Amino acid sequence: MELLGLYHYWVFAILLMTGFYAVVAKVNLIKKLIGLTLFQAAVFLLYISVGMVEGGDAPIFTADNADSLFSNPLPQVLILTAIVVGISTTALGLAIVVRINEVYGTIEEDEIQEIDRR
Amino acid sequence: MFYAVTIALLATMALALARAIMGPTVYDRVLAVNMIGTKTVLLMSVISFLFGRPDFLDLALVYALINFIGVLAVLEFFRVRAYDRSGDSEADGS
Amino acid sequence: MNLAYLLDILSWILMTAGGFFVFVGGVGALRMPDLYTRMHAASVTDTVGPMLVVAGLLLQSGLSLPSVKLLGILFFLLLTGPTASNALASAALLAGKNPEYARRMDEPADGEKAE
Amino acid sequence: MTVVFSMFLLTLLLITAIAVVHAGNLFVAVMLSGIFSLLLALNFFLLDAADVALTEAAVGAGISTVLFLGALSLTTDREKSPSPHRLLSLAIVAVTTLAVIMGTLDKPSFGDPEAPVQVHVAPWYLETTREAIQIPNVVTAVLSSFRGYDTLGEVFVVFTAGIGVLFLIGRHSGTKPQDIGPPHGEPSGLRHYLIPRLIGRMLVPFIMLFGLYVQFHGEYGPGGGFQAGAIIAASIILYALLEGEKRALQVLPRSVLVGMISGGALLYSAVGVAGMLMGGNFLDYSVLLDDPVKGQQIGIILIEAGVGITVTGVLLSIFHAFAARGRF
Repeated sequence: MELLGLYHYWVFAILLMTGFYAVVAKVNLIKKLIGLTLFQAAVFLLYISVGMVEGGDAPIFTADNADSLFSNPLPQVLILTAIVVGISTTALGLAIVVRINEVYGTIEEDEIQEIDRR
Repeated sequence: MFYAVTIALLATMALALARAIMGPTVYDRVLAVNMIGTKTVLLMSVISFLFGRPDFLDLALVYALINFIGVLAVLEFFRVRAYDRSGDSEADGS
Repeated sequence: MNLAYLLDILSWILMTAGGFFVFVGGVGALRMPDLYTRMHAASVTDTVGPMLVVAGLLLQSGLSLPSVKLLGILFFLLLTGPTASNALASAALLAGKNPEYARRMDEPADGEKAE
Repeated sequence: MTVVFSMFLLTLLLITAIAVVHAGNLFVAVMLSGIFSLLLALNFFLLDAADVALTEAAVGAGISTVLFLGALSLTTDREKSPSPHRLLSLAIVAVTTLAVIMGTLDKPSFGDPEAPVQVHVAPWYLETTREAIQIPNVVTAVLSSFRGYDTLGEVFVVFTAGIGVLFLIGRHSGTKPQDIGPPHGEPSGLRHYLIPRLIGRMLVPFIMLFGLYVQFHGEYGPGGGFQAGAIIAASIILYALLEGEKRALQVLPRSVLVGMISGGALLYSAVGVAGMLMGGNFLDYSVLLDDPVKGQQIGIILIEAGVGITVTGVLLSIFHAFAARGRF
């Protein structure tokens, strides 16, 4: 059980690298963007796991949890805004992909480079 | 005893996930997404009682309300694609 | 043997039954042979499962704001679940996927799916 | 027991992520990333982060699927070439994964209340929120008061991303306006699907109402401007899917959306400047009213409103930019 205490972080590591693999190895631009969102999600997960306190409560006061232990609110704040920023930047990436598709007629990276070389 | 329901819901999610990954048609995958959406709503309701924080039912309510949008978007996507490709446009996974 | 105790037992029974139906639906969605039969199995998890689970939770929460929210959740799930299934089935049918196992059944069942 | 549930969900999350990357068809990948988002929200919920789970729910369930499908319908859903350097990348990624896992071995155990992150500023935030701001949701307090600068920056990032999308695909160059829209005079939207349309129309006001509830209840429960903006945008996207994009534009025209994008960000900055004019620091709400606690509360409500307006405007503009390109 001692080692399993780090399971959340291992999941983070594997998830991060799954996203990274999609970004470096895949040729399709939309697939790369999906990989980027996986990468983002892994970072979100890391922050929230770090902020979690065993036996803690969500950091919202109610009438009857005045003196209980609370999880850390700060990572939650950072990630909350990052999720919305993440979808906006993903949309920007998708917009660029759509424009590339209009100009080059393809969204495969190697074909785009082929066209550029001509 | 909330645990029994939670375990049943988690097992069902795993089964639905298996269906989503196996396919074989895209419609099976959409069906699986929809199933997991419903399970998520139920799981969030049960867990918010498990935690003793019923005010977190808001989360389940959000999913109950807007999961539907994804399915409609898929339907619209199929409809648009049916115009684009007059032939058999059924995409298949794997 | 007071009332609260009875209500508790009833709530557990309802929730366990809900969990059972959800699980059965999940197994069906995995094991059934074609898309429409799988949809049929999955619809159990969209209707009976939520009804029983939410009914159990309602007995736990009593008369309060959470129970109003629970009723809202149940209402919207029952509204959107079958609609989504309908939309999906009609999309699949329009794309030319015919139910493979329809001929063994009666004709009205087939007509219903085309709705 | 909760930890076991959490681990199970994390394992499902991993399987989904690998399936997403492995899927050959982009549509399948988008569907699986929908599942990924649901599982991620559940994980956040189990990790005590209700606000974050609500955000992921509001963004992941509706908007991100719609955006990805919109992009797919404008490009293609087939992935053509297999990766050329698959083995090499796989080897590099495996080595890096091992390195990262090595790094985690030095971390304090999961959920340790004595970990360095937990002892530094978090107790101060919890304590000060109780005394100086007096709203129940500490996340909202930190978001909008203690870290107001940070959130202002995030709002401007969202603003910039929205403007960027509008620059890239907001105007349709090349194609004439009459080419846009469905062929053969077919009305756009799901008008022919009677049942989804009826039910969907019933849902639109409820979603919008719930969005407003999340906006104004954000001080007391999970919620706030970011979540509310996403939910309200989702309600209008639902309307656009049902009735066609043009009808949705009649409800909220592009000019209004652009006004919302800049108006929300301006409202946020104006609150900061008002604090300066009344003798405090930038984004110091204590001076807004005579009672510092009331001042903090009114400041938080105002800037949450600004955040909500900007997020709604940006997400809707992005949706319309994609929708107007194709026939989505």
